[in-house]
Amino acid sequence: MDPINTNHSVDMRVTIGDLQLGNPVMTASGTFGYGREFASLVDLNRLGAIIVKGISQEPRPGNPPPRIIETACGMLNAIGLENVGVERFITDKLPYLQQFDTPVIVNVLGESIDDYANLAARLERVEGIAAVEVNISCPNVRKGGVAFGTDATMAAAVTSAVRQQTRLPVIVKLSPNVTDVCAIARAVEDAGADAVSLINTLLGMSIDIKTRKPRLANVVGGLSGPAIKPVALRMVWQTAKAVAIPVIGIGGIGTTEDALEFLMAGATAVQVGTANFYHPTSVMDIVDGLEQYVHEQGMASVRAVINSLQV
Amino acid sequence: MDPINTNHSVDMRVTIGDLQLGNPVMTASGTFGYGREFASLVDLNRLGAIIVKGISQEPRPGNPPPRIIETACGMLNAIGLENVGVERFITDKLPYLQQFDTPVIVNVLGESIDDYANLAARLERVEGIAAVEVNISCPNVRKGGVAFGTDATMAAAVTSAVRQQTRLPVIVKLSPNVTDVCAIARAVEDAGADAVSLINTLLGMSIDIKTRKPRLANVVGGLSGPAIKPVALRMVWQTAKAVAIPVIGIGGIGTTEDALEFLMAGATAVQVGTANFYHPTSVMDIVDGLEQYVHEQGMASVRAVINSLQV
Amino acid sequence: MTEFQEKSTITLRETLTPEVIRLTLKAPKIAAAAKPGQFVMARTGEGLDPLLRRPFSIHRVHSDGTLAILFKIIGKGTRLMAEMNPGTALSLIGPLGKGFNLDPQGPFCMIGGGMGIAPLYFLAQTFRQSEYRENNQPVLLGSQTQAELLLLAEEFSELGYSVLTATDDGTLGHQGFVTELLDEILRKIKQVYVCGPIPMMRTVALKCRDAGIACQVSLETHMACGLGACLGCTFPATGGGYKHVCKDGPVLSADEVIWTL
Amino acid sequence: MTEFQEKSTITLRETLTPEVIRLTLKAPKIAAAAKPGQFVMARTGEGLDPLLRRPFSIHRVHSDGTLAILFKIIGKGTRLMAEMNPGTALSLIGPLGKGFNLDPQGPFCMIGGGMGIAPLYFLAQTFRQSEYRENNQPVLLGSQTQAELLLLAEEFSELGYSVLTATDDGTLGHQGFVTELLDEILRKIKQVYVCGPIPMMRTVALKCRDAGIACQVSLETHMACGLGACLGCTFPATGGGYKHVCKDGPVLSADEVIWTL
Ligand SMILES: Cc1cc2nc3c(=O)[nH]c(=O)nc-3n(C[C@H](O)[C@H](O)[C@H](O)COP(=O)(O)OP(=O)(O)OC[C@H]3O[C@@H](n4cnc5c(N)ncnc54)[C@H](O)[C@@H]3O)c2cc1C
Ligand SMILES: Cc1cc2nc3c(=O)[nH]c(=O)nc-3n(C[C@H](O)[C@H](O)[C@H](O)COP(=O)(O)OP(=O)(O)OC[C@H]3O[C@@H](n4cnc5c(N)ncnc54)[C@H](O)[C@@H]3O)c2cc1C
Ligand SMILES: Cc1cc2nc3c(=O)[nH]c(=O)nc-3n(C[C@H](O)[C@H](O)[C@H](O)COP(=O)(O)O)c2cc1C
Ligand SMILES: Cc1cc2nc3c(=O)[nH]c(=O)nc-3n(C[C@H](O)[C@H](O)[C@H](O)COP(=O)(O)O)c2cc1C
Ligand code: FES
Ligand code: FES
Repeated sequence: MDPINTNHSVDMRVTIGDLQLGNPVMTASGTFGYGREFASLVDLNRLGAIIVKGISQEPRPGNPPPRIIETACGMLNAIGLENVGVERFITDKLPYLQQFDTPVIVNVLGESIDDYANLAARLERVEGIAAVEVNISCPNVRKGGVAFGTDATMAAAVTSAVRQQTRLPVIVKLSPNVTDVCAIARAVEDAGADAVSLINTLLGMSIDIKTRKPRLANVVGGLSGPAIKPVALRMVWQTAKAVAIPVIGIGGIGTTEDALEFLMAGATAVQVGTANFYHPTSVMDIVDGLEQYVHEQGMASVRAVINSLQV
Repeated sequence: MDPINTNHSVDMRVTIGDLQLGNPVMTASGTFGYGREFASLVDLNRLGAIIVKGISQEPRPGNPPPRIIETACGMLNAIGLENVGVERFITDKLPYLQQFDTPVIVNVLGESIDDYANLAARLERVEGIAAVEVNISCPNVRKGGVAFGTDATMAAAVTSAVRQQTRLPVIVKLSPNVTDVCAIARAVEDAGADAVSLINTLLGMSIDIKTRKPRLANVVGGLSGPAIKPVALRMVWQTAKAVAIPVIGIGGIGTTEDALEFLMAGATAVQVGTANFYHPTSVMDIVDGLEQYVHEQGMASVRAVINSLQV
Repeated sequence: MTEFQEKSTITLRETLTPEVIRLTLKAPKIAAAAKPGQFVMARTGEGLDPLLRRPFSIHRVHSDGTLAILFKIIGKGTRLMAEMNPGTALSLIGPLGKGFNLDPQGPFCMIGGGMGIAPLYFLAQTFRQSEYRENNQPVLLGSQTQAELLLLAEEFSELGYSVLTATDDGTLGHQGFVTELLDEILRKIKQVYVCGPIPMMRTVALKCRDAGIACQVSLETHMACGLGACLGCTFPATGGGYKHVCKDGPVLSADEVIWTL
Repeated sequence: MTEFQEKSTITLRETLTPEVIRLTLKAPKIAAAAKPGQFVMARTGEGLDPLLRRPFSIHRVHSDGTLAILFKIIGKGTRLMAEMNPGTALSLIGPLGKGFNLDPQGPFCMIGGGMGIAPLYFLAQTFRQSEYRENNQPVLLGSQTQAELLLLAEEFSELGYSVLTATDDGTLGHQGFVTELLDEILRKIKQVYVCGPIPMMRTVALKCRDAGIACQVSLETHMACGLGACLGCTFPATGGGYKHVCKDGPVLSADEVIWTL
């Protein structure tokens, strides 16, 4: 599990707000558990950052099964934001991650502005958290998620509430289920976000024609994986032109080529999601691949790739 | 090319406004040319309806190449609405189609409300047109398309303009690139649409990392094919609950199972798009397959499938 | 617990019926670490469709670093795998999950229905090498028809087990449910190991509960990761909430889950 | 024009180089109707990834209802096809497009670069059976290195053509561009047939224009349908607008298109 090209002395650092990352490859929330689940397959020290499963104030049991369904080059999930809650996260999950050099970013979710503010305040008092990613976009929970992420005013309100409670870098994670993602991105930028990450999942559905029932117990779920990559890349490109803060690209990234597309489109960093499931070592392959690309192109740093698209 | 089950006497008819179709399987605009292109592979008489390539008042040369790119289980297109214009459509393309029993639906597009109104008025005076499908959703042309389809007021304005010029059934084709497709659907229903069809393509993008240029000359294009099916199905299901007029399902349909999912979700009919490219006989396979399904289930008519989802 | 990702190579392909295939795969790290009841996640090809890995019980383990999986063709993933020939590479992750409790505390019985038979063979193999190596322990195997059962029944017999079979069509053994064979055995045993369709496992679980006998079930749910990360593989747990089949299972004590599903 | 959709079967697989494969396919309807310069759209597998069919020139046609395609491994579609063995089914649609003008009006020359050689062999075959069956007509073939050229050059020779070769590395024939071989021939001929990379075809097109010689080019563009329906396969046309390569071509007169691309 050693990097293929340890001899490259390539500058892979990127900066998100006050946070400096060793490289631009992170794990997307909800697809890498609390890190430990991948420890025997992935060298956690080699990641740019680890973003953990979305955390709420109280533990949540999540939705009834079935929760996941495969679709053409993608998958639908309706996990229902199952998580251990912020207190158990701090006591049971975080200590393990603190033994690594890799920054830990906590994805937070709530059903009210207060929820978000309280979570931010609670995490502010904890050592070893590098940033907060605010999930305003999860489509699986009826209250909360959808409304915040699809309305610029609400999105801004959540952002300022979190901003007021923490000095940590605040990344706001945007929903793709909107007419104008740039408007939302600008709103959260104005409200004090240090960065935006996108996209979260596209709202989708699947039906079992044998039973004539939805395949997911929750009826609708979030579409992720290679299928959504073109939509994600378009939104990242549009958003990177619309805001001055860093943009983190997410959606269907599984290879070095995918990651390069997002960086060229203007992303400062990327998150790997569904690919962690079907190819758990892809995060490391992408770190190696980017390093090799930067080296081969004779670039001074990976930062030279960012926004290098010629339109 | 005979149907597999000619002996089934199955009632496959469905009704869209005043228009009765022999079966619920149509070809999606822009994916079946003007019909003739498929004549040696598909028995045009067996289709529920043929929807031709979008027509504008004047001929349009379309976008420069490259115009199409394959993506994971999908494709991006930026054809740029190339078409022969309404007059040459009437003189050169329509007569061929009139020799078949199959209803011909004309997909229209414009850059102003007047364009749409004029096209509707022009087609109203022509024999052999069964309905008009109003494309307010094409993402490829900077003016027109995007704005009409993503704003309820504008969408309604186009719909009433067309409505006032024609007694033909008016189908309004909706864009998926919106926060709330139901709001747009209700607006065009109130403005006099006889039916809505959805979804048009999702706006996407792809980058050639070798050249660092967009793969499509137009930079962004429309994503279609199996990749988008879950999103399309979700929108059709939501829309069918939101409006009283028939909903026509489109998006990634390539098999009988796909078509059944859309009918169960509330679609009165379906359109087959990208599948015409990779499997040109799929429209006929789906007609056969639906017939067989209705027969095997002992249903009185295919209409019993519509909206049969148990949530 | 340590999982490995191995690029395994198919060394043997056996066609038990046109629908049931057994693949033997060279995967030395996984084979060495595997315990009965654990599973692997297999990638069914290079492409992105099918996207997700497929879970398969570890069916046999051999001392030459190979392991076998036994599967039925269900959909597109298993169809692709069924067409693979020796020499083909198959990416595996494993061994995954919590296997069977290997201390039955006395006489035991294994019950397998359909492809649920797969993990039981590895369990049977393992008991042969343990203190529970007495002959003629009962093994109940059920399927629709004899074709997919013949070879497997013989293989359990060869290990020294006393095999009883049941088929839906009566072509082999008892005609009817394999669970019907359990009644006479129940009072002689302390522990049941069962894997098969949910209705079958429920029947066995309830019979064991009534008889006060321990029952271990091996569950199936849709899985995206097999690693405990996606939280997709839930099964309702006794006392509220959910078990995650890939981590808490696939083998669970029957009383840990709710059988009303 | 009538197109057919045929489930063809691979009857022969030849490996010209590790990267260049020739498949012979039983597709009697398409083979019977095919004309030189036409192409087929091939589905590369059963799954949805890759989604679109791939276009390939018809390389040879045989009287037993088979045809051959010759291709290089480029991406995932051709990689899948390269692994297919005799007996495998491959869905083909064809024959598609407008082929070569079969009346060269006098002595002619064929020029093929890389896989552009594929359609020229069918053309060469056809001329053998026409009034243009004189021996020693020039055929210029170019590639990076000798490996992919050796067998093909021999096959053209066997048909009675006078083959000149060029390779980038000089391992066979002239070292350099195949277009450099054209100059001495130009004044002896009335028509050029060319297929290969765009820069090569442009060079040939311009030389022919300057020499006042007719030039037919066989173009490549991305194609979704091959049937004239998607309007994706455009090439800028002289005098404005676009040619649709699948319907107006793939063979066009060099002066019908703009070579500044
Ligand atoms: C722990 C575990 C062990 C298993 N062991 C075996 C075994 O030894 N032999 C065997 O034949 N089968 C076994 N299965 C079931 C096997 O995983 C499915 O038959 C297989 O995934 C079907 O894939 P497909 O592509 O052919 O079907 P598709 O229906 O095309 O698959 C679509 C999706 O549904 C999932 N899926 C479909 N059926 C099942 C199922 N029954 N269980 C879980 N996921 C499913 C697939 O993994 C995939 O994500 C096991 C399942 C689990 C969870
Ligand atoms: C009329 C015509 C005839 C052709 N004849 C031959 C032939 O005889 N031998 C041969 O080796 N190649 C031929 N080609 C090129 C061949 O179609 C491509 O090499 C092939 O499609 C690559 O597919 P892939 O999946 O391996 O590559 P990928 O790059 O993975 O393909 C991705 C997409 O791009 C398209 N694409 C990639 N390269 C090309 C290309 N050069 N031309 C058109 N589309 C491309 C693919 O069709 C697919 O849609 C021909 C192309 C055309 C248009
Ligand atoms: C099973 C699953 C669980 C997820 N859970 C979360 C979550 O808790 N919080 C969040 O912000 N995003 C969550 N996501 C969204 C991903 O982080 C990511 O934005 C999305 O999947 C798109 O990226 P991908 O295509 O690479 O998977 C989840 C996605 C999946 C597939
Ligand atoms: C190449 C191409 C051209 C299209 N042209 C049009 C068009 O002219 N008018 C229109 O309303 N939709 C057009 N569409 C959209 C399709 O009609 C359809 O809504 C979309 O492709 C989704 O369906 P599918 O996934 O089955 O392809 C086009 C789609 C493709 C792929
Ligand atoms: S399969 Fe992902 S958590 Fe169990
Ligand atoms: S490839 Fe579709 S029109 Fe030419």
